[in-house]
Amino acid sequence: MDAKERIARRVAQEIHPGTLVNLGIGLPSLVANFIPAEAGVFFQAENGVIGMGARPPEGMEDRDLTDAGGGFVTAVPGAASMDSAMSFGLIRGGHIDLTVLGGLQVDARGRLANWMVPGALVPGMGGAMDLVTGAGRVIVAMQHTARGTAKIVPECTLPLTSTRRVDLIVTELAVLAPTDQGLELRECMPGVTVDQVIEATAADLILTVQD
Amino acid sequence: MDAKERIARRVAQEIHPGTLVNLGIGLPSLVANFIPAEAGVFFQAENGVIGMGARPPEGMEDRDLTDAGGGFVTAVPGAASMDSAMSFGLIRGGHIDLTVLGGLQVDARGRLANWMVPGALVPGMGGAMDLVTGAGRVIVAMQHTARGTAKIVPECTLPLTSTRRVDLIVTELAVLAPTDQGLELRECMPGVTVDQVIEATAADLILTVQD
Amino acid sequence: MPTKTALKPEAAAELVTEGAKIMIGGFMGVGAPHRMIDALVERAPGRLTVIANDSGMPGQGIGKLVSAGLVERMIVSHIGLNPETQAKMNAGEIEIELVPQGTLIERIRAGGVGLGGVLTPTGIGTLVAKDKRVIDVDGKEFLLETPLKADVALIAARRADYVGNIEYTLTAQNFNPVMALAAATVIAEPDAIVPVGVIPPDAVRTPGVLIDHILERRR
Amino acid sequence: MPTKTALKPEAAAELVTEGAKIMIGGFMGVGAPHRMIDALVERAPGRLTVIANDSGMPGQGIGKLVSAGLVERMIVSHIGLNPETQAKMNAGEIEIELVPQGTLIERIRAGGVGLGGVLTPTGIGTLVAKDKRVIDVDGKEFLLETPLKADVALIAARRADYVGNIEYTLTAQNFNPVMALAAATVIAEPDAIVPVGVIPPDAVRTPGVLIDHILERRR
Repeated sequence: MDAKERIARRVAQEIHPGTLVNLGIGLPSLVANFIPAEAGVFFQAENGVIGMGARPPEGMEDRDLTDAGGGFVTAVPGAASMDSAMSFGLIRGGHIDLTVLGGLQVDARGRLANWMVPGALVPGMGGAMDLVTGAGRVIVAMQHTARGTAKIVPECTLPLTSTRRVDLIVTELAVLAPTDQGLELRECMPGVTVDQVIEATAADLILTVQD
Repeated sequence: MDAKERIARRVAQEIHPGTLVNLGIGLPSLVANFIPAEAGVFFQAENGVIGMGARPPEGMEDRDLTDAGGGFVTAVPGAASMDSAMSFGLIRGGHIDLTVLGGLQVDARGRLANWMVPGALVPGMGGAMDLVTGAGRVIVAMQHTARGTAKIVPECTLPLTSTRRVDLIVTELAVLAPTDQGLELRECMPGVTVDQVIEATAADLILTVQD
Repeated sequence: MPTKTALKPEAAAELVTEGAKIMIGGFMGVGAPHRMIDALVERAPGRLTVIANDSGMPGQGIGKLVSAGLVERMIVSHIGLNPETQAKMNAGEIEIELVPQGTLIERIRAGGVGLGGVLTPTGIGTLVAKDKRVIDVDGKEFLLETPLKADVALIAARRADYVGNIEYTLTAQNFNPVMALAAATVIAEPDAIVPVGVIPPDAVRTPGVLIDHILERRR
Repeated sequence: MPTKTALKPEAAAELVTEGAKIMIGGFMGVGAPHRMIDALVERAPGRLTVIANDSGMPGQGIGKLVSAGLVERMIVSHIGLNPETQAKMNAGEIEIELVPQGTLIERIRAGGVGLGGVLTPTGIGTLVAKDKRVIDVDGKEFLLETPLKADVALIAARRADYVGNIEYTLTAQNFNPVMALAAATVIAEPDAIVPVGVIPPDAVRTPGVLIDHILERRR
């Protein structure tokens, strides 16, 4: 199992049956693969659909039905389509139970940065700022480090996506939860030691697990 | 022809073919009777329909299709229904060409009061404040006096509906237009003299017509 | 998405407690949840705050709640067709906040879509502006109008499917779709309940996620 | 309501003049007015300000306008899929205003429905808050976001009828219905044009009054 699949599988465990979930593009979108259909989870894509399903059979793609990454999707029974005003109304209004987003950095206060590296890469925030602001629960799904550099830092050096504290951080090494007291190390992934997590993390950790 | 019909007929002349018009309840709603179908005028009712038509045949009324006064109406070919957010979005956003409203008072600056008589009658403003604020053109259709008391006054004593200057006032005696200089008497109705209009009006008039 | 619970009107009425703030869809009774209103009159929770377009007519729609003495406060755009509301207001029995209709629907929408308010030109220079902040944008003045939310919204619809997707019709839409966004608990009263898939995605005006309960079919 | 004029793409492109501010519907090219975009590239009016969700991809959607050097300024939520936009931004050839997607659609809506702005929690405490007014409502801070309007809106749709009533489908709706409210001239590019009455009142998402021209059927 590669790092991304490990992360996606762990995030999937956080998703409760019958909830409405928005998955960011890239790594977070893999999470859908590990949610059983019978869980009755509905996926929202911010480009305007609730009840997004898997990729359609070859030759049956509809150019007017894609996910927020532009990939062809299907609509499950009970799906609803809407314009962007309604879609973001649902997001900002607190009607989405959970969002899973990628991250460039998360800091000790649980603040996410994921839309811009000044001077280098400026993709833009798309819907991420609204999602972090409005979703019931925010999970960051990302690799623990980037080319050896820690992404979990004392204070974000990259521009923030929101000042809201995210609820959980899931990486291939660990599960961490920002709290009032600081960043708690809640779980080490199988085969990972506490020291390995500490080593790969630039922020201080509160240890609630032991090897 | 009674006073109301006279007013409605005169207002109808102000309505251009192919425009979108909102008629207030009561006297203004009579205006529709004098617009030929071939003019291609669409009527909007703020409770959520564009393309409102006449009363349906007896026994064919739909309880889910009424005008803003609660009366049964029909929908003409090309009609569209919408919720109140869209309906008032169209109104406030300047997408309605013309509204015709009743009035309790209009003053020399062309300001309308039509929603409240403190201590006596407080029906509420309903959609009137948005209509006066947002419609392309506002025509007040009302009787010139109420039980002998002038309704066209130097300054409204009743609470204003809006500070916007209305575009035209049509009564059974005259057609008046508020301007930067004051209230212009544009027309006397057939058989009415300038002196009769002056007599029935409490505000000063600028005479642009003569007997 | 889970199938909703179909509630009997009396069970649905239990969800509206004494002193609750409730939104009720409809425009002079058109597109109003009439069975829910009757059940509320029956159950009779008092001191309600009602947010709605209007106060109905005596013996009709929201007017029934007024007549039953259940309403302490109303936020509405119009009470002209219900002399009883006027009388109770004059007697100090009901507090009425009159809001321009376009402002009312935007305030409910703001509450539902997580906005802190909207700036509207409607009401500038009138009694409606009293005690409100006036904000200048590019040299033009606007009133700052704040969000409205409710404990329970009672909405009427043409059809609902089992997961709560809702379809409205003609002028029975009015305040219903927006109110469905703005309350902690939303109860839909559809004319018909249909299987999932009968209402196609493009016809859904209120997605099921917004609906908590559906009133059982009329017996 | 008068029947609209069906315009050839080249005639429609004439309505977009040098330096115009235009809105273009679509989300990464889905639900975008592709024929209009091609006609614009052909006619090549320069110094455009483009308001859209994103800047497309190279050789696709709005990306074609970027490649053709027609765009001076963009107000968008995302440019990540178009490296050419990034390069032109870094070279100072295009000015980019990045707006959170939910804020962008609310700003366009505000422009279209006559609001002076909206208060949103999105962006508080971030770079997005720079130079913006922060307004406190009930102890919570919000950014005051101001309306966007355009000279021309180019919208894509599934079907239009002769009077301009519009129906969209699935995720091809996105920004189109709201942009149809917010421009002086609105040109719709439907997949199909149908007689009046074929789109029933409840299926209309953009009433014809908002549409000025319809692109003629694809030949």
